[in-house]
Amino acid sequence: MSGINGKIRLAVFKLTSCSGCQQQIIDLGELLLALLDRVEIAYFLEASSDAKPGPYDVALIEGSVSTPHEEKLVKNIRENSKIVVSVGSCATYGGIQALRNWMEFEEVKKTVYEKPEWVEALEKSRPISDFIKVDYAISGCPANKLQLLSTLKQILIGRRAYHREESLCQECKRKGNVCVVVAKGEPCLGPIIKEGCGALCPSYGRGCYGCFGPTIDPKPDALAKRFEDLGLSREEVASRIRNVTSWSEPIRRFLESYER
Amino acid sequence: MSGKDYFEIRVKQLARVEGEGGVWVKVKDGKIDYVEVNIFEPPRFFEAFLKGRSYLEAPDLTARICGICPLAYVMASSRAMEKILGIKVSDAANKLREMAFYGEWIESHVLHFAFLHTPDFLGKHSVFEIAKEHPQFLKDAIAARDWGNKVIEIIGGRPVHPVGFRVGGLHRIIKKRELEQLLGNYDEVKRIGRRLLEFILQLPIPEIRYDMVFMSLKGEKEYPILEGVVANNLGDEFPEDEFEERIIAEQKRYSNALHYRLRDGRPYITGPLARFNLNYELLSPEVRDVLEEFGFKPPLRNTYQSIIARAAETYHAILKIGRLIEEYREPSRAYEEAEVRAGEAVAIVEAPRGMLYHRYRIDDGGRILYADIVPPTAQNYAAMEEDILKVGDLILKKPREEAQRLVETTIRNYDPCISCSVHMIRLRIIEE
Amino acid sequence: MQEIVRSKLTPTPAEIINIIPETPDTKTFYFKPKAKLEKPKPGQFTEIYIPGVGEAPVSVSGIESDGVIIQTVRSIGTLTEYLFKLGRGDLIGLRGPYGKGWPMEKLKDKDVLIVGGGIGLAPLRPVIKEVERNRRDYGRLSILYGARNPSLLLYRYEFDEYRKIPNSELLLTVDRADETWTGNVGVVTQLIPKASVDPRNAVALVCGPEIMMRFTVKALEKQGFKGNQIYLSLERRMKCGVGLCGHCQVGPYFVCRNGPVFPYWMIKKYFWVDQI
Amino acid sequence: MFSGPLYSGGFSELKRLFQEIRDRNYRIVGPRLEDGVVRLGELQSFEEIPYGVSDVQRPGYYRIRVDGGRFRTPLDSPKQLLYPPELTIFRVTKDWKIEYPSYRFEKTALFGIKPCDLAAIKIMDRVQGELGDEYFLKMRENLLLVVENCVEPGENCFCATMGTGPAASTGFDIAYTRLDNSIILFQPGSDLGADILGELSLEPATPDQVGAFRRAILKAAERAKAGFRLENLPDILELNLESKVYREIAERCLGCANCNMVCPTCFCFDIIDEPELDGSSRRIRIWDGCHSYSYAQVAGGHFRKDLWARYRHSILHKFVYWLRQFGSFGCVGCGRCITWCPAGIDLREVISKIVEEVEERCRK
Ligand SMILES: Cc1cc2nc3c(=O)[nH]c(=O)nc-3n(C[C@H](O)[C@H](O)[C@H](O)COP(=O)(O)OP(=O)(O)OC[C@H]3O[C@@H](n4cnc5c(N)ncnc54)[C@H](O)[C@@H]3O)c2cc1C
Ligand code: SF4
Ligand code: SF4
Ligand code: SF4
Repeated sequence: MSGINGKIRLAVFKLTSCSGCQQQIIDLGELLLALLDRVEIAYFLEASSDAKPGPYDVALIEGSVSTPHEEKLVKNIRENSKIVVSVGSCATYGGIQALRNWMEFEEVKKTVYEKPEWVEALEKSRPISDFIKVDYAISGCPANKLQLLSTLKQILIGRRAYHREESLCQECKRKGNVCVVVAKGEPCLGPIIKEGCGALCPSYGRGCYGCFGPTIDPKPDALAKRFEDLGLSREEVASRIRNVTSWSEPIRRFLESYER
Repeated sequence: MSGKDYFEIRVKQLARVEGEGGVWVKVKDGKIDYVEVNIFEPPRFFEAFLKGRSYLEAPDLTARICGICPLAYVMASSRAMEKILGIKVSDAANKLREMAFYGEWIESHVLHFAFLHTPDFLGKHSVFEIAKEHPQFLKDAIAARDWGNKVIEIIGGRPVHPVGFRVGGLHRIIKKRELEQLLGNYDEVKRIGRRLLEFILQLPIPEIRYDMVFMSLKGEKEYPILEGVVANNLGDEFPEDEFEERIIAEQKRYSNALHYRLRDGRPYITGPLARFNLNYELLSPEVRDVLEEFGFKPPLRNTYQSIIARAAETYHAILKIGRLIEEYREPSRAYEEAEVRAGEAVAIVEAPRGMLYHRYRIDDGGRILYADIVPPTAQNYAAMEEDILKVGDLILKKPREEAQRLVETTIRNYDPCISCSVHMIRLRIIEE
Repeated sequence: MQEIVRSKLTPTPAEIINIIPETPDTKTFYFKPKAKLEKPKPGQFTEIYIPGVGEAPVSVSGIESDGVIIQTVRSIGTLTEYLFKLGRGDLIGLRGPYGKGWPMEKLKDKDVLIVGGGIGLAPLRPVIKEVERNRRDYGRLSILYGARNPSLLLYRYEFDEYRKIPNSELLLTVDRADETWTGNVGVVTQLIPKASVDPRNAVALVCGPEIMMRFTVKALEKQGFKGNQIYLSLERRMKCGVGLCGHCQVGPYFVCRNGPVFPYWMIKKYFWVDQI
Repeated sequence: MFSGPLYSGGFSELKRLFQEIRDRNYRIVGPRLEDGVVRLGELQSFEEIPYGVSDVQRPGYYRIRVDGGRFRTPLDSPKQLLYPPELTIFRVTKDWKIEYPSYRFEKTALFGIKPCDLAAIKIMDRVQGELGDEYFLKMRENLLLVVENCVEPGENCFCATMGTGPAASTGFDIAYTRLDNSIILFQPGSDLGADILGELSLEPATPDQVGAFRRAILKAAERAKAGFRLENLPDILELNLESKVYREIAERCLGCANCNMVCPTCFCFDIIDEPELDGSSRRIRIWDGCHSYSYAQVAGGHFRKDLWARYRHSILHKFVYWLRQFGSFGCVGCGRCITWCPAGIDLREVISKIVEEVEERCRK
């Protein structure tokens, strides 16, 4: 590829987010150093003030698009990068800040700002794929650092990056967890959420709240019915399902019809 | 730099800080005339969408305000909810919270002082450039962060947005044997903590002296982290519930974050430097020994020295976690519960960057009616601007490029966490 | 007791010794295995493996006496795309050959009707070559081959050779013609009535997209072909190739182990059931 | 069901059996109470086995009670041990050297597993066959099987229908039956089993005890029944491939594949190829299941895009295809897929309904 010594030129960008996904890159620790043998970090503002201009081989984008500025920025990144990867549930689904998408925006602004008119923000927080073509999407709030690394490794050898996107339940069972729905009667989003986090929540005895986003073929209606059987009101069911990845296509569609 | 003309220093986008911000300095007649720390990190409206959610969700949701210090949010929101409901958290759960929180201090502090800040003092762009000259330092930094992260991971599942904590305690009982994994190479970890501190103490840190107001929690017997009274170096001490009465907030047109000051208009500093100066005696003796060996004692008088406070607190955290693990006894219940009732409460914890204030009101169904969050970085903006004015001479003596760098470094002294800071509510408007 | 576990699913390295571009998205690869593999039979397949990339079942489209295995691959996913980036001298891994091939012994003295669609001609090519080699063992050979458009026809450079095989015919068709095309236009099933084989004494070998095979079976039955005169090569998702990973089931059969070639009567019951 | 000699003893003999197996240097894996469920795990002492603890297993429901009762199938099946959820197959270096992993294989006794799980092991033996998974075969070589017959099946058990329980007849080393807390009947099933039992100086069971045993097992068999019968079941299911029951159940099914994962006989796996930074790469095998969306997906197409079709496949595989593939049903009636289905779908009911549909149709 195009960087120094045939290294790939990597850029890391931040949009609306908490920086937790960039943190995953730094958290790679020793593995990050190993990665640096193969990758030139051309742009990574949080880690380096040496910001080199594009074009980049791979752009990792953290965060959702929620301001007019970011809308321009992502388009610019796309033009300057061969491969664009959306990293984390903000970039991939709109993130936790998309919870505001379900509310009246003027109200939202007024709740938080005395001078709402000074605030420049789009009405909705949206995934970057709403604006540009994304080559690979890694979800998670935050993204799993090993999955992120694995994606980079796959890109490095020049293959299509792929990860299983079956239900969290599969990962949960592989790990040998006790199902919280069955053994405790606790609602868990695992059946409609994709694997990748290591089935963390059930490992800690609680239900998944969906931070990795929906599987390819999720069945939120069936899950909602089940939650109702467990004694949740419709309002509670909707609230459970409307969480970190609520603005993903299938969950959004479900909520819109469920609450009608 | 010549005197009379008018010019500007613009840092369009700050690097090596968390989040999106810039600085604008106007110089007129050889003096810094105007400083603006410009926060364009987009607002995320947490206080709005928290409304109507269950009090139980506050820790998981607010954690996502910041990927560097999520646990601080978990702790503050949990403690506020526990105050509302009158829940007394078990000693074991408190110990686990402290361990994990100290883990976060390590992770966050080392990230800042080793990866983001040290390059400034060595004239480099990034830690990657330091790697060649100081391989041991980088190795130690990585190992210390890994260990801090591991502490959080064992107790909470993952370092960023951990899942193991909840209002009332933790989601599951952590076995002592799980924690003991951390002690496998503990002696080496302690040595690493010490080496890192020693390295920082030998950096060429600018010497300037001026008066500042520090504010932090103050511990009674222990260095403050989860709770304490609020104190400052003006001699005030007051409970956390009075915090709001002591400060004012302003919304600026150029910033998506609020600026906080004391009621009398003076800026104040919160964070490691403030904690260090107000609680020095409570730092582990091992830490004080190293500091004093190198001739440092409180008060540290300038914000460039905040890096020392961070390294000292890192070593302290490592020592503290070891002690907590030893003292830890598995509880019989992972968390305490109480009847849900309406109410309102405030909690302040010491995030790595300083005091983090949460206030909630909930209804009798446990739904959040109102949330107000004051992150440490927002409290520091006024001080940052003031700081640049104060070190003005130093800045203006430098060539342009270095001056810009010094401005950046000055901001970096605060380890600003910009994502955290874009929260505002209740304020006084300053039109510019 | 610490023991090494040697998987039977271990590939043998093989060198790419030749590549022939066929269509815009298809190439024929010549692989020379570093250790001798069992000689494949027409209709069998191997698992092509690239370290760190993946593995895919691909039919053998040619067999050479010196152990070289010829396979024709369409670039469509992870492994196949990657394979297309490789060149002569590069190493890949091969496992196999696996599966039951075409029923060559049942073709003796029979008319052979070959019906191929698109990439589906690949596993049928060794049959053509075998009939050509031992011409007298078989009756009339009729090759019906269709593709979506002329540029997608495989082995065009060999068509003259096919035509020259005594007592045989090659009928081509495309769904959509271009300016160079003067032949038939339409689906391959339309060629079936034109094939000059004797349905009472013929065996039909069919490979192509599932939908094409359904129509072909109908058309063949109309010509009087019986369930035991029609053979189909099926496709399913496949991971192991030896009946352990479970993915390739069609009814009670594992496509990898019991197939990929099935007599129609055997799978008839499932063949028409939606999403079985 | 009732063959071979029976010997009588009590709890202390059972404990001595445990000890005897330990003394013969077996690692013992058996039921233990952990995280609020009974699951298989390594046992250091006999006392870890939770006698006097019962489980309530209903569709999508599991709770433990300390009430002096009995527990049924643990969460984990022997599959967990024999066919681990994730396993590295090999590593290939940059220059194409293949390195195989090594694993620890110890003599292991499965102590107190249920007859249905024993039957599942026997099914897996056949599934793995001669091409089988090396790891499985090595684990299997080292296995001592001690089975506890069931006299109190649970609500989700239907081993009697599947012909796998409530008492084991062959394939074990030792079987025992707890008639009550004072009388336990032991039964050797292999030379090794007989040899081990020989150390316990047991008495042959009295005719009364044998009678009580028969009655207990017959009574248990009455309870461990599904609402359908195996007779002609494969044919009936094949007669009703288009049953609307599949579509109905897909409205409730979550497609999560929990049923595949917990099933002691489900064997499907996926393979992951992971490139490493040093130029090597790993092949990893992990559990997969036919409820997975990607299970029947191919490049450019999908053979079972709809969940009802995936659900149907799982039923047909267990109750029709398996028979022709491996000579037995693919279900042993352990009830795990019913208990651990987060949607609480009851496989028995689904099958009964499909059968009813056919009967209905025939009546018309
Ligand atoms: C018996 C048999 C013979 C075949 N012969 C040929 C041939 O001669 N030429 C040719 O180009 N293609 C052939 N195919 C199809 C070929 O296997 C797929 O195109 C290939 O697996 C796609 O792999 P991929 O990694 O590029 O695609 P991806 O979509 O990335 O697939 C990932 C994995 O899914 C599985 N998979 C995906 N698609 C298929 C599929 N269609 N069939 C089986 N498994 C699949 C494989 O395990 C594959 O590695 C054959 C398939 C079978 C079953
Ligand atoms: S705990 Fe959640 S993720 Fe795990 S099996 Fe149950 S429903 Fe699925
Ligand atoms: S279990 Fe669900 S909510 Fe929890 S970490 Fe995993 S994906 Fe996120
Ligand atoms: S299908 Fe269900 S009842 Fe049958 S063996 Fe599998 S898990 Fe047990």
